[in-house]
Amino acid sequence: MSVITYREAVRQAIREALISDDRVFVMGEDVGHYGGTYAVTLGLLEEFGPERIRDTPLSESGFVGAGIGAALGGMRPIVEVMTVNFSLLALDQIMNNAASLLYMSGGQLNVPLVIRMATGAGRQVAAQHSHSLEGWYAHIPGLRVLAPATIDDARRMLAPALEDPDPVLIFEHAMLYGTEGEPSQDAVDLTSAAIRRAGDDVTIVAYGGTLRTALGAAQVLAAEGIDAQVVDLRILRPLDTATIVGAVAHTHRAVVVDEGWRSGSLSAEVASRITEEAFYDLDAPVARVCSAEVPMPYAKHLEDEVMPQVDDVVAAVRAMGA
Amino acid sequence: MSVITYREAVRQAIREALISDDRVFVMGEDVGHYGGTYAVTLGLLEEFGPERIRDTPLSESGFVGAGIGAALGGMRPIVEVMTVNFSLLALDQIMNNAASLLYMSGGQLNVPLVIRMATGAGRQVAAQHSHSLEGWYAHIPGLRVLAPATIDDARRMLAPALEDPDPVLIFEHAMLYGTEGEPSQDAVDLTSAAIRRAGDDVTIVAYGGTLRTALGAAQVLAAEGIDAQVVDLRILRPLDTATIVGAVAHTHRAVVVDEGWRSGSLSAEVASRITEEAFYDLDAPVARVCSAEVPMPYAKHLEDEVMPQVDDVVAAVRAMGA
Amino acid sequence: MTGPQGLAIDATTVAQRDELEVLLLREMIRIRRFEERCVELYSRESIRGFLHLAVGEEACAVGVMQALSPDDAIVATYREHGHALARGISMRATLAELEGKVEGCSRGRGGSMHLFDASTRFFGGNAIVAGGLPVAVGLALADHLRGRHRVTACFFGDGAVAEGEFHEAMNLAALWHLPVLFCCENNLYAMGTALEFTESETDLSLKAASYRMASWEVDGMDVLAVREAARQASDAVRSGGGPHFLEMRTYRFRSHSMYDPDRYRDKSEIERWKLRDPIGQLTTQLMSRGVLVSADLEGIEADVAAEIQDAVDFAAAGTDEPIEELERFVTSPPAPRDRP
Amino acid sequence: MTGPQGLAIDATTVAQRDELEVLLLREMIRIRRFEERCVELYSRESIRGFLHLAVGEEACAVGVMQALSPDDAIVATYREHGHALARGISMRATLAELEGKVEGCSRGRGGSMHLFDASTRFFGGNAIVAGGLPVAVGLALADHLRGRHRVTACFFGDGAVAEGEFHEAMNLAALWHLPVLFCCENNLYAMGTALEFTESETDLSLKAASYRMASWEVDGMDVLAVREAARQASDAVRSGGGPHFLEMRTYRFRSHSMYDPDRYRDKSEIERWKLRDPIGQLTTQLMSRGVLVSADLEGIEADVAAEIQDAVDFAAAGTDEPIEELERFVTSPPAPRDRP
Ligand SMILES: Cc1ncc(C[n+]2csc(CCOP(=O)(O)OP(=O)(O)O)c2C)c(N)n1
Ligand SMILES: Cc1ncc(C[n+]2csc(CCOP(=O)(O)OP(=O)(O)O)c2C)c(N)n1
Ligand SMILES: [Mg+2]
Ligand SMILES: [Mg+2]
Repeated sequence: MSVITYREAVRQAIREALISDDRVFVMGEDVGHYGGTYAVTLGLLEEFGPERIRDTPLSESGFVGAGIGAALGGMRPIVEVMTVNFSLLALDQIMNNAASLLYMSGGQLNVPLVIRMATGAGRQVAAQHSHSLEGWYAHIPGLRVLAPATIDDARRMLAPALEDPDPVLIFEHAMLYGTEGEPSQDAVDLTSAAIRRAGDDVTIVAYGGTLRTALGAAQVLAAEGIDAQVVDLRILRPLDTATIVGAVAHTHRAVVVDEGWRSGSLSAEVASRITEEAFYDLDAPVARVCSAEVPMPYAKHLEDEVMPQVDDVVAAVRAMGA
Repeated sequence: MSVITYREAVRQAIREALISDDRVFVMGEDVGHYGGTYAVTLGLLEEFGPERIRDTPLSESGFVGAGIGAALGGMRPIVEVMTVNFSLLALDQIMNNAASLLYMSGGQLNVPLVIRMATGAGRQVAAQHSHSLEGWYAHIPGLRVLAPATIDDARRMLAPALEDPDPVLIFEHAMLYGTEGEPSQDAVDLTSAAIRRAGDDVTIVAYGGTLRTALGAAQVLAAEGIDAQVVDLRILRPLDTATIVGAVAHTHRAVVVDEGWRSGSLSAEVASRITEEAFYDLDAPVARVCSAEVPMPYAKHLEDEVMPQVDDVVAAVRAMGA
Repeated sequence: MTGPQGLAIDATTVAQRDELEVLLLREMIRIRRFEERCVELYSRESIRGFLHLAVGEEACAVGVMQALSPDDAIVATYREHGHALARGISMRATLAELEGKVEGCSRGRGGSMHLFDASTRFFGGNAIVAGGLPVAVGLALADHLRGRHRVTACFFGDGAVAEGEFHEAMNLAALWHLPVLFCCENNLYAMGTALEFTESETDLSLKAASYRMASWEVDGMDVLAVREAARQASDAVRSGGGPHFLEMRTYRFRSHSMYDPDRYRDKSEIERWKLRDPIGQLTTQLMSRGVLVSADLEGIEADVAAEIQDAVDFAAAGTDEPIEELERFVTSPPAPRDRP
Repeated sequence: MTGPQGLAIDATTVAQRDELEVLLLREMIRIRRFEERCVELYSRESIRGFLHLAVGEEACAVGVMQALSPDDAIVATYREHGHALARGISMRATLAELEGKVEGCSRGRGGSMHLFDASTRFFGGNAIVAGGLPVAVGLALADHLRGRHRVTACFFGDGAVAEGEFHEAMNLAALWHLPVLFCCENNLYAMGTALEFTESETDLSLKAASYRMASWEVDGMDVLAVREAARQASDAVRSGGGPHFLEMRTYRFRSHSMYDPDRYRDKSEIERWKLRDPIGQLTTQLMSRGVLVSADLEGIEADVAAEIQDAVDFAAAGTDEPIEELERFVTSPPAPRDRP
């Protein structure tokens, strides 16, 4: 298999799903005629037609709710919410219907829905278009929340997500679409965190858009003789606590890197779990490198300052005396 | 001053604001003719008329956004979102406009808006009506988030909230409206956590609806010879880390009680801050007592099981060997 | 012609029509008496949480349900006991649910606002005003995509019309020509807020027009009129006519919920509407036509009372869900590949 | 009669009318040339992020702004350079903002999608489709409550009409009889999705009717028509006539944003609309009437070019906000009582 982009990996996964299961369809703003805001669905309208590649009006609550209903009606919808920023408008549907129907109905009503969204900052699109809210979604019981950070995950997570009888949210970091790699043919699971780099001195926990940052930091640290282990959460809900804690038990130090605003970000949950389960293994408190707590400014130098950078992670590791 | 209910305390505060500042008005579903879902605004329509006690249609996004606009236009709106459950429909307005306008405009546009909402479970109103999402709001830069747990705070927090040039959210736990007490005449600040009970052995951190639980646990523990200190967060954003950490530095042990679903709840942030700043003071990892991670079931025994109870807090304290 | 669960009756002869009318009356009485009993059970604290009664509005639930077929889907509101019973969820399962028992139609997890029943395609019970509308659109979309000729009937109140979701759902259904029957129960109030304080245009069927959706108004206190309108509308929907909007003009005789002191309307207004009680009206009519005599009515009441008592006993004997099952159904059991 | 910042011109004599038309033309040219320069600056990476141009739609911004008075408020979208310039935000402050400089109208924090200016009551610049509409309702509510006779003009696109927030805002404004002028820039596309794929009823002014709101359609390529419609509508709004809805039928000649490959429409469609270029049309008219000669036009172009060059130089010389100020204005400085 040859090198493809993350964007192409997602597209291949969608295409494969459309071919192999006629209950699958794609619905969202500009997925059809426009070809997808991030060009993920480019060409699919021509191949599968407007019933299966369904352009929607600007009605986030409406079409996400319609995805829920279609799932109840036996379909396997892939709903694209253009970006996580707009998903706020559909949050009621996601929390109060998608995530709750199975439980509220006493096990009668499954909602086999997949919702994909782009997330994250880095393109100077300012305060209303730069949110990283996947941590919020990871708070909601009833959802499975995925954050593919690699070409492999981008290519392979969709199939099991569609097999899941319950709602699955997939967050694709907007900065990753252009990244390239060679996908393997292996199926992936939707349960476990992955050790992306082995190391003995410190564990850097990251996911989605921050995995690159973590790996970059590990490289810098290696030059300084610090051997960092990098854990990619992959699944934000349910968290694979065992892998995370196991990793930290090995290195005795941990840094969590999260693009969310620090206070109340997913990093707090990860840090808390590590502390709860590996307190006596820790040589230092778990450190967190997160986004600054400001609405994202437009100016490039400020945006860079807000987001977690390689240097910030390196500094955090150094500060903990690894 | 005589004994009043929490409900009356809020009503007095609103009435006082309406009398003392003609820019203040109240807007929300059923605040007028119905008298308020929780009877908080009962009688105000008769006293102040329909322009200042404004019944709105069921349009959460619309009237919260209108509150933002009215604040920009020089008013001091008190918007009541009937319960936090329905605030999901207005979340985009709260995050992307109310919380962001001052920053995005480079300091030009203040949004002096107060939004009140009832929050919490305990009345068997099931999955869609039992959310505790104030922790989510505490994640948003640009907001001040209050959780009055006492009659005093219910009575006194509104005035400084209305003086704040920025948006303030006030979460009133639905189970508190009927509680009684004698308010003092003292002004309160909107910056500091409060030590509600002194104690040397363990710090129990709580807020809003869980303060009672924490105090109840302290009483049980006292009978066992364990002297618990109880901290009431009062302000969920910005968190008063100094008071919290100071308290824990004194007792060396901490339990955080939070009615939110455990994963990603505010308790994780509080626990992380304690651990980050008082790691070497801690004799045990910070414990968390939160709601079970399920959509709230209707049946009473299950609802009780989901929510943090006195016994759960006591057990958590015992388990940490205080 | 079928019984209470039975649907899609075609009454062509006079006898059939009489039989149908008696059936409709019986169904309305079932709901009315059931809800009256609920009030009692609420004051005895067997039922808790929010309890929204539809006393006075029974013609809407019964009229629409009796126009649908078993294949059709229902999406209802938090004021849905009547919809549930009229659709054929047993009184036992409904009451057990209101009492939080495992034998309830939602295992006791939902309570009054969240009745569900997959077997009758009853998709709730939604406590977020207007929250069910997009879901109904999706159910209809699934039918459309699979080429199934079924109707999704979606209930909501006049208050829901102010929510953005109503607008989004109406537009999607009309734009995609989906088989949804929008059933607006206009009882003139959203909690304590009268329609004139919530809509600049109080003629709700005009809303549908702005989506190019066919719309009908019907006297919601006349069960025959409702059934007939719903039958024609659902036939049109089922045969590919696109979504239809049915505005049923009705009224609730009791307060919004058990918490509501009902301060916002005149008692005289309630009394005026009670003269149009759908049960009273139909009873009078049937008796004056000689279709029904007192003894028949007593028979119906006795049947209903027995059914209710049976349900009350059933619910009382029901079981609490074991606490160990608290986390069951948050998600489905892991698929084989995820099992350890 | 006043200049670019000037507003509320009443052209009663022929000479005044000619002068007005030249002013409108000049304003449109300012916007057009400014945006053309922005494309260049974007490709040189002086401007980044999303950049949405309104080339072809200048008559809407200019026509409406020239009908408003300085007291009125504006709420715009992410495609708002034209609105900002026509409202009187200086080209310097606008361009500096697009280049992320402290001298920008939002200190460089907002960029293209978030232009703000309190002094001209320009309340953004909102990148959430339909997100500005409820805010506009609130601004008008404040005026209503204070007894001020001002208009809040709220711009949005055809795509916004499908959002629930549009519906909620329309209803609130109409229900409460608030002084909002809803300005719909119907350019037939929401990104790549044509209006026929987003609305079951594509005649958008009918939407307003369903709220009992007065509505007007106007040729959005004719700046005089827009200005006249906006003048009448805003006069009506200001004098207590309640909200009005103005649908401006327009077209964007360029792609949705700099990222858009513009695959979803025929080039011939674009060409057809270009024949109705608001600048071209008015120029031809004024020249054929002899109001304008080539030299005048060259004069205007030269003035505009000079203004743009000045703005470019100003922005280039602008400063980056110091990183130490990153957290400034997240909230206001603490009130005295909260200071330590
Ligand atoms: C989104 C939302 N906002 C507010 C509420 C609280 N609430 C419950 S019912 C109701 C009134 C609904 O009125 P209507 O739609 O006319 O239905 P009715 O109760 O009259 O049957 C309100 C405000 C809610 N459940 N959901
Ligand atoms: C709530 C929301 N959903 C989606 C988007 C992405 N988006 C930005 S502009 C746009 C199209 C808007 O079309 P229209 O309202 O017609 O305005 P136009 O761009 O044509 O001026 C979309 C889908 C957004 N910004 N906000
Ligand atoms: Mg109603
Ligand atoms: Mg458009």
